[in-house]
Amino acid sequence: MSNDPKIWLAAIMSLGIYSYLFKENPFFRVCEHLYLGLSLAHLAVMGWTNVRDLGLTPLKNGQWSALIPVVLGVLLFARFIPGMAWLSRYSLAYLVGVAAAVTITGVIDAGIITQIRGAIIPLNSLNAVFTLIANVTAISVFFFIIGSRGENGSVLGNKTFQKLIDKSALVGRFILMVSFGAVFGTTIMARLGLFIPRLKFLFGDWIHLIPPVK
Amino acid sequence: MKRQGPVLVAFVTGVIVLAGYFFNSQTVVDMSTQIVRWQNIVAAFALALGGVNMFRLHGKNIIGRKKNWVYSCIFMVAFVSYFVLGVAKSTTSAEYQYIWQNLYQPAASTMYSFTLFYMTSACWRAFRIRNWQAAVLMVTGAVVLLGQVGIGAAISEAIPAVSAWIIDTPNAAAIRAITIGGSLGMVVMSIRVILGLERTYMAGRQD
Amino acid sequence: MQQLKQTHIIWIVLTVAVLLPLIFPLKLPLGPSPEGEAAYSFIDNLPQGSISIMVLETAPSNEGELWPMALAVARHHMEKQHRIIMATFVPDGTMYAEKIRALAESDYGYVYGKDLVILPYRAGGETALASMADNIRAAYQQDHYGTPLTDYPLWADVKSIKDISVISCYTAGDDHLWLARHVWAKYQVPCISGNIALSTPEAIVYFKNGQLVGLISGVKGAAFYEQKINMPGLATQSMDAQSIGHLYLLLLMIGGNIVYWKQKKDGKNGKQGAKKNV
Amino acid sequence: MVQGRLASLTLLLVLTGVLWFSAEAFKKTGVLRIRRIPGLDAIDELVGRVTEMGRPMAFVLGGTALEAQGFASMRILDYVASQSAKYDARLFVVAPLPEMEPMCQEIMRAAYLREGKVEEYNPSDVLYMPGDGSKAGVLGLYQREKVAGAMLFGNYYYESMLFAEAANLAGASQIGGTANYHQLPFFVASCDYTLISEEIFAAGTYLSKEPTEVGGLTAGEVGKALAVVLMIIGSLLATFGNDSISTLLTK
Repeated sequence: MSNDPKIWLAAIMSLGIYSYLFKENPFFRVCEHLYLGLSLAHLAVMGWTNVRDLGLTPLKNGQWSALIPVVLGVLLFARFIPGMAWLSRYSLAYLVGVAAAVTITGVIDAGIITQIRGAIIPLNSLNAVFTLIANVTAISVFFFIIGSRGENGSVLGNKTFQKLIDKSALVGRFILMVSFGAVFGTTIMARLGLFIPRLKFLFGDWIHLIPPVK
Repeated sequence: MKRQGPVLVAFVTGVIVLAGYFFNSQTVVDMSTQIVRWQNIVAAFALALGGVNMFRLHGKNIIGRKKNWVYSCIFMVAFVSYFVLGVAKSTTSAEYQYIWQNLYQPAASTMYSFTLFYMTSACWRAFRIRNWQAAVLMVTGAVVLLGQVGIGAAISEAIPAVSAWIIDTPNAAAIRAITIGGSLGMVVMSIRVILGLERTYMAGRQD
Repeated sequence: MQQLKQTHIIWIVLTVAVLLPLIFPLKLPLGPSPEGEAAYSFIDNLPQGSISIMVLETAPSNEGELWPMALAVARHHMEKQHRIIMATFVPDGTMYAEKIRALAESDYGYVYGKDLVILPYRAGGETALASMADNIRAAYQQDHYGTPLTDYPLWADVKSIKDISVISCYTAGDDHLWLARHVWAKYQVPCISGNIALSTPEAIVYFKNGQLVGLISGVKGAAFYEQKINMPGLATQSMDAQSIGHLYLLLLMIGGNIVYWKQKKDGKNGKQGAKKNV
Repeated sequence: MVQGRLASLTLLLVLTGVLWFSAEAFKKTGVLRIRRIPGLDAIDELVGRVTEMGRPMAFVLGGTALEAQGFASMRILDYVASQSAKYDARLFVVAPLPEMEPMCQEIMRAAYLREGKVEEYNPSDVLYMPGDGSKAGVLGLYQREKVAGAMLFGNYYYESMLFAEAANLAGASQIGGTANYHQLPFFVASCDYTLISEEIFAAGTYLSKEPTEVGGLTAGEVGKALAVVLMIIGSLLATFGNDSISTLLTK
């Protein structure tokens, strides 16, 4: 067993949190609130460091343009003041406006154009043909208007075409399910990946049951 | 002022950033990078919002001596003292790092490892083959699951091979479809935000 | 109460099943990983002195998967004497960067400022990464410790993102997409994604499109990388436990379904939940 | 013009144009030609089944921030609330964010008002359960109220598995919907019906009939159709050694 107080501290904290799995209890509550306080404080400190380095320091050095983001940032907190809450909309508008434009610049090429280009392949093997069919049918699952036969009639008005879309969407759903299966299978590794290091800490670093890595 | 102003802000910033992406003009590119950089500062302020929210909530608990106010005290002490430590002595100080390494880090990683436990009991109780879609999912899931780890290869060499093919071919096609559809959705939503047609971010009774 | 007891038994068995192979390793095979191989050989072929950026999006919530791979790639860079810049867009990232710095200084004789620099955390996620890509010198003026970056010889060789030989990320989020969008699409700087296994079904498409030059997937990818650089570590050690854990969950799923179908056949199932759907 | 961004700009302009014109067209005609989302039929079926059994149902919203999925989900809630008011099925709503609670209450009240049963609406049926604490709260709700049907919509993370199991313990049927692809497998495996990614937005648009949303949906549809056409023609041409489509896309 370890005699390092650091390890003991971390071990007690871990056990406190795990105790919840058996029953909600005061030990867990203490650890939980401690954790919550620390994590939010850490976020706030990191935010503060950014504000200081990117906003306040330039201001001190006479770069007045830094006033704009600092004011917008302060306005975010206007939502806590009754009657002034609408001021925070300006900051939100700035955040969402920039985020929207950055999203467009990001995904329009990488998420659409390059994806289409990636799907264009010479059909010189069975696998290539299958890939194209899979690509096309999977997209057709999300044809909501072209595939419509709703109460207001169809857009294209051709029965054969609609049957084709229906069939294609059915195959597409199959492809999607195969993909979700793959996601399912890989998720377990992610979840175990969180638990195993905890076990290694508790049974290795703390009580020395697991041999250390060479 | 209360509604048109913010819409204008979103429109102007959005259009400048877009112009900076598509066109070569140095002035526009400079403005665009400046606007994006400012956004990071505003986002840094936003980090504190969660803290302020919880600070108010627990503060009310303590003042009103509500149920479990003792735990709120623990939150307060942890929050305030760690924040002060971080601001006064910086995050690179030994004290700050000590608390991060030995209290925060173990608590956080333990908390997140709960997901495995939930998943394990859900495997036993909730993941059922109810229809053909679930059947397809679970069969491919089982193959990929085994293909991910050594035990799959130990059972049969074919398992990792099939698993890799599933991830490479049908899965890639499906994800590509979802990516194209999702990206189009994001672009369209962003256009609506920039043009001021989507204003849900202004929701709430603030007028 | 009965149900709760059953749940606890399931969990206790899980813990024991995963713990045993950690104490008594089985040494199961690992299998190939072409995308991990691509990442390895790309880094391996970079000349000495190349500058790389490691984007450490690591946090306690995902370090089990991401930290071993970040460590393995960092070691590889150091073996090849590449210069390393570490950046992060999550608040916890710098803590891991400091661990890498400590290792670099103690085991590889790296000098901070000359061979390695830690950039401060930046809020804003995708937009922060985009501003790094667009103009790295404007986006960062000081390092993580508040020293002006112009004081460091390493920074003199970084005029723009195009001076970087490779950018790798270690992420449980969408950084691999952000790199493809803002670094590869705009500036053609090669990118490698180290991501949690769960993101791989998505990231693999970007690898196949050529938007990423390499991909390290979860603990398995990390273990593969550790073996490539001949330094078995955290990931290699946990692979057997992963194997048993996977098997246990699979058995639970099969068992659960057998019970379900049996109940359905006997008509004991309280609800008619198994109706057919489209 | 920056080299290599012509295709992107063209696409962006086309999408904006389609969005605008189809929104205007919808404002004039009011005719919506859209496939009925099968998930909505499943909702009707679930409401019917719950009514027959005389037990309540729960609508659990997911999310860590108020964003697009949350709004689409609340439009679906609007529909579910109407249906349950119509058939006298008791509906519990779980809101994970403080901003969502008043919104959900308003939606519920309006729905009961539409069905002329406003006096039957009980505001305390909308529960605010934030953060990780909520996970246990939902479990308790299912057990206590003997919930027979559960609907999970929104920006879900790992809690999808926990709720799935809880519903199973309570013997409740479930319908799920999210655009987070990493949670979709768990919804498909544990729910009787799942709305997959874009379907929740389409369902939201179908139910809200807001013109610019209809325009957005149409624009997305045009984009997808274009993608399919380019893929097929491009691949056929590439088979015969002609890569003009790929080249066009790099322009």
